[in-house]
Amino acid sequence: MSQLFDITLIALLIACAVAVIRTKDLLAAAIIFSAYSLVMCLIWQHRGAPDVAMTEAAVGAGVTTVLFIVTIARTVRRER
Amino acid sequence: MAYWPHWLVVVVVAPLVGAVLAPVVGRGRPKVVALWALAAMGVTSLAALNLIVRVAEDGPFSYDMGGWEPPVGIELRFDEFGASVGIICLLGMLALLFSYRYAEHTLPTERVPYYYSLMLLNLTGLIGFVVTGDLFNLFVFMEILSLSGYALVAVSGERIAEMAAFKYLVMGAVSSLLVLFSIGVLYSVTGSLNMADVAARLGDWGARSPAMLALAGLSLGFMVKAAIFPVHIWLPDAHAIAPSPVSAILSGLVVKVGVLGMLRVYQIFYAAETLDLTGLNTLLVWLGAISIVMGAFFAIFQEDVKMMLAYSTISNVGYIMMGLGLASSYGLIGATVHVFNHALIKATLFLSAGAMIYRTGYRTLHDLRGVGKAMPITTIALSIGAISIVGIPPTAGFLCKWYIALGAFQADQPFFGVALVFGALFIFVYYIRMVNAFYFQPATHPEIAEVSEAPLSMLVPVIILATLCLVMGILGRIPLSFIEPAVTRMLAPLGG
Amino acid sequence: MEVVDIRPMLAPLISFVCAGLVFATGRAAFWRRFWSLAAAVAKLAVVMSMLPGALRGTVYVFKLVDFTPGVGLGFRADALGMFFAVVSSTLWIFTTIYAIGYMEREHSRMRFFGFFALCVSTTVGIAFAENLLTLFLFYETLTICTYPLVIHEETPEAFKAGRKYLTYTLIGGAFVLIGTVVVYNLTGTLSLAHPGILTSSIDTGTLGLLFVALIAGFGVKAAIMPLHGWLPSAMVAPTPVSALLHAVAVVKAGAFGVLRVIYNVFGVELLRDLPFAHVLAYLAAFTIVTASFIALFQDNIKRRLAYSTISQLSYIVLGAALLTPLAATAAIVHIANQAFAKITMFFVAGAIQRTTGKTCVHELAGIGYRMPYTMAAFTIAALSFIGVPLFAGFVTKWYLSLGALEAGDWWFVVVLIASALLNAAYWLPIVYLAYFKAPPGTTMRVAEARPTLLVPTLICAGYVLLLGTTANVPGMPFSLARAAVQFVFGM
Amino acid sequence: MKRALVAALLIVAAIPLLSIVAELPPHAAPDSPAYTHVSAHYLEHGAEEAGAENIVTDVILNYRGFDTNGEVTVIFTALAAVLAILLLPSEERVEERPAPAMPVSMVVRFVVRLLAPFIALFAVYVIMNGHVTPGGGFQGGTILGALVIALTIVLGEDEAHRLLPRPARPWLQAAAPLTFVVIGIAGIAVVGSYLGFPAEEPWQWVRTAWLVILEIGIGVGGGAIIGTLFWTMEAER
Amino acid sequence: MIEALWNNLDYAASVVLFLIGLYAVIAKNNLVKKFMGLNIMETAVFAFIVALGVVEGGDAPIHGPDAHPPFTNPLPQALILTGIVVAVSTTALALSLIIRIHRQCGTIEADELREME
Repeated sequence: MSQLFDITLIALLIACAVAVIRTKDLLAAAIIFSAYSLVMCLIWQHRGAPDVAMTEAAVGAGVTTVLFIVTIARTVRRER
Repeated sequence: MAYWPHWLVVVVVAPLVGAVLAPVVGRGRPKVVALWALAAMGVTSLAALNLIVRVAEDGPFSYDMGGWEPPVGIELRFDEFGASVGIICLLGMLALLFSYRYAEHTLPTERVPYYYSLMLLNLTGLIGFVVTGDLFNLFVFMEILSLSGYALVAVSGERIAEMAAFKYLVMGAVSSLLVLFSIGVLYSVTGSLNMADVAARLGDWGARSPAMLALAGLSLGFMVKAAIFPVHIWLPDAHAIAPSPVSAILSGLVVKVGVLGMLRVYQIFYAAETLDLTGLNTLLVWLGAISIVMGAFFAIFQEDVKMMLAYSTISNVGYIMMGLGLASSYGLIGATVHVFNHALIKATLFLSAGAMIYRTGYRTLHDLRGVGKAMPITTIALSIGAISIVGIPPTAGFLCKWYIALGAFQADQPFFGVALVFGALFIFVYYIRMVNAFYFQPATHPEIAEVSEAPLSMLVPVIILATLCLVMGILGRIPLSFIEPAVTRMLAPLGG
Repeated sequence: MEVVDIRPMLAPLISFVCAGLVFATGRAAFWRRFWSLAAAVAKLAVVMSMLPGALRGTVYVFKLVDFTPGVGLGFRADALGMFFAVVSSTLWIFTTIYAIGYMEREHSRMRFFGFFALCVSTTVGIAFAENLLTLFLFYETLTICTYPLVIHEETPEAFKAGRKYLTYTLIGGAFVLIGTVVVYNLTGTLSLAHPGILTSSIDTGTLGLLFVALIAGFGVKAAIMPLHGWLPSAMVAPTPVSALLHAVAVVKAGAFGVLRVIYNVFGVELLRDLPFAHVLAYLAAFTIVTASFIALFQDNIKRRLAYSTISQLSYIVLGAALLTPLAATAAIVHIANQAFAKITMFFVAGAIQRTTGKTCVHELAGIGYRMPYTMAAFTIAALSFIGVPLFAGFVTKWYLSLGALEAGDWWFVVVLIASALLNAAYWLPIVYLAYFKAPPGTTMRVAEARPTLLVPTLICAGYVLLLGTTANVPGMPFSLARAAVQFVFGM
Repeated sequence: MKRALVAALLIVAAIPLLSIVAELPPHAAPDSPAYTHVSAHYLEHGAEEAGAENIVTDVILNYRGFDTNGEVTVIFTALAAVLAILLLPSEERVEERPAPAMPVSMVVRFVVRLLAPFIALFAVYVIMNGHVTPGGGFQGGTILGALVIALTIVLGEDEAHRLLPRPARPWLQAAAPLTFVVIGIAGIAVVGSYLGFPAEEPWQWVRTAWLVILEIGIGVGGGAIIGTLFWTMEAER
Repeated sequence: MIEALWNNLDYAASVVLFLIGLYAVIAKNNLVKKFMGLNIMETAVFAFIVALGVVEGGDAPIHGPDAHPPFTNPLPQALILTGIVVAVSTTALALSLIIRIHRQCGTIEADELREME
């Protein structure tokens, strides 16, 4: 059961990573990146690393995404 | 003689405090912040001096952070290679002094404190990198110096500065990740992060391939930092565009992080005796040789003075890598001494070129013709640097060439000795162009004759460095005898 | 007997300090001249003060810091080194006086005199080098210091010549460096204090490559064919520079290096068992004849002098390569003989150019009437080169022939005779033109060169005579050469 | 073309990499070197020796405190870097600001204002309790930073700038490394080594106090830096 | 090997993510995208190192009244906390550079920037 949960999360993680790269809309990519971080955060929580999970949630999903969005707002939204 | 043990902390913490307080001290007072930065480096230099004296008398020593013995806690370790802290402090002081005018005139007042802050952080990172005995701590300091390095490249605000910085950042970040990944691998097979402890436990895990992977990752990561030939592409733009005092630090010191990192990693793997390093050594020697030639080759086609100097850094790191890869005692001695001497020489070159650019506003050889008459002292310093970097005796550069060539013959690889000596000639080709332009060819811009000598805060560092280039050629034995025991210790497991 | 004494270091140091003073104060003509002359005299005095001791067999040694274990910056005035030092510091005085006159209206005189002094400093450093590394150090410095002199004119042609000069000599320097490294790696020492430091225990292939590297390295400056290409091009430099390059400093440094390699690095004993020296002798013989032959067709006086130099330098190399005491004596004394004669010729060429503006052989018709003293000096030098008895060149040829016979290679004597004939063929026409071919319809008035140009010329010519007539008088350079030979051959 | 090549190369590179990671000590095995050497010491003695029940906090602030000292320096470096690159000269700063790119709805504004004190309280809780529960200085600091960001979006920059008074700003930004240096020097004075904590019987409350001070320093510094980073990048037009 | 990989699934996943990120860094043209790739690489390395510290049935390493061993390895977690901060610092710097590049050159596509040089 736990194994299955793990595999599902990892598959989701890789899917998110591929989606981040394939999405042309940078804003969407940034949001997917945020989701990727949250999945990662779930995995870590599940692995018994709550400190890291919490940091990743705050920094990876939060601050990094905000910074990406600010950048995209200041530059261009679509990749060519 | 008893020594106050905490100098080893001071040497890292003093520039750090200087850096974080620079914005507090320097708000709206760019002159004060320069003095503040110099004072911070002064304290650091004092600490470095104490440490060097101590290591010369008693040999290597260490400091347990928080009183935790390694491998539980972090250990700072100061050995003979650590004496590079001395040159870091020296160059740091001189570059800061040189920055005084530069920052005042080129940067907006608001950004000046942050410029100094970044300089000091960079030096903090360098010093920490050199003195730490813990792999992860090494990574942390490497990040401090890398991040500040990327920013310092961009700080000039010139047109392609940001692009150069970004290129530098991406490659640097990837290489840092490789290093971190390899540290993780080493940790997984040894359970420790302390370098000495890792070395002792590396053989315990049955499979060798993880150690090999770690070695490969660390080598590749540090090669990118050292800008060895195929992964050098970030260097020329970054070093040429950066403000001259920054270029001096980047070319003289930051690039050496790759080399010193390599040296430290090698110490681990040599001591562990689990892997045969011959293959990697052969690769290093070849890459070193190719870097020498390619660096020189590209430099020949440059018109921009600082671009030339940047390419010449690639060549010179090639020397060092070759010396490392030869794995003979003379080769290693040559390599380590070249780490010191190249720092001196390249700083001389970049700072004197910077003084010329500051005064004239031109940066190509063609535009700078005839500057030798207008700025005699600066130009002489630049010529001394040029002669030195080619390795003409009796300057600092010669000794390294001599030792590395000797190391090649000692290691029974005469081809590389010959390649090295003739590679140096190749380098001479573009330096002679430079000297010709500055001294012997008629000025392109007549107004260049009106230019006055560089201001004192720029001239003093340049003079000191040029003098050292000469003095270290004659007294080169001093750093050498200093390094020798460390090299012997390092090579001891090889039976050489 | 070895004595620790600062004088071997003092000698190069004087010129070095002089260079510094010239750069510091040399905008004023007076100080420039004053320092140059004072240093020249002081240096000669220092060198000469060691001469009596050197003749008695005392060797003055002075060691500074070590570069690498056992090898450091060290100075050692043995007989061979003293010989070279005496010649170069004597000639420096004359060249300085001459240069002051010659360069009167030139640009960048401070630079000229500064680097001039540096060149002499390094030359004496080469003479007194205690080990191969110190020798290399000064050898390379000499290359760098002559560069600003070669391109002094700052014309495209001069830059081209300078580039060529650097290319040749720096590649030569690289060879020397490699050779030095190998010697150190093989033996752990680089000292030049012994008659040979290599031993036959090293395999022949390595020794052969080493010999090639070292001889090629020094041979570039000694202009052994086919490494001579830089020398004729370097003729674009001002005449005192040519004099310095061809008679005193650069080329002699190369030849001296060859002597050191043969006598102190390999040693006569070792080389006798190996075929390399013989090959070198053939190469030298080839150079002697070929360069003389090329000289025949040169119209520019200085170019003709250049090829003559190439030919004459190979006398030294040949003498060394024959490995017999008599030939060695010839090789060493030829350093002096060639130097004085060749410098005389360059002085003459320069004086003619400065006084009349003529630079080619065919323009010299009747010049003997106009500049009788100058041309007399020229004639003396020419006769010396041909090898007429009573002139310096004869001494060389005599001993060299004896040495060749001693070595059992009689046909080198043939080479020497051929060379003498060729020398006659390219020098005598000039003398003939000068004295017996007055251009029709012009009455020639005597219009000699300036005294600063003329006096050094005459003194040097006088020396040529002196060296030829009194070679065996004790206290002359010849006895020094003999002392050196005795040391080298263990006699 | 280029992309296909890169992808192919990377797939080729994946094979040796995967085969090597397969040879690493088995995942999650309790007898792996990583678990039995240094970490075993931490887990066994951490709580008594280092003073926090959360062993991760022990490692971060005590055993490997110097790493964290470096870490806070890294984020300060990022701040200095961004300011050195983006900080606008004062003469450019006075010009009138355009309206926010996205108008913020009433509801959002109200909710953020309402929640702000609670978020701040939560951040303080995370910071102060880092030594007993998951979380700690940096996590709390990030929450503070996020709060600053949210308030900036809602209130506009000028209002939000008041959160960090200008004269105090450089001090706040430097808070984290400075706290470390101060505690480090206190360690030299009291225990005799940099970042040393007193562990003997009656002084354990000092140790706890120092841990909390460090957490607060990291939290305040981290929050200030993240807020400033956002402002600086956002102000660039 | 497949079985070993299956056991070391976390490591394998990290390697795959690392390479996906590397692909973006090398092959993507948009600088922001490049940097997203770099962030993926970073998290991959972090995941790898955290995975090193996992223990069968391990709990969060917090000694409390109701906590009981085995605990997960705290050291890798501590390292990764530092690592995450380093990553966000790098990101902030890189994004500021991208903003500046956009202001100076009007584009953030690598090939267009190369043409401008």
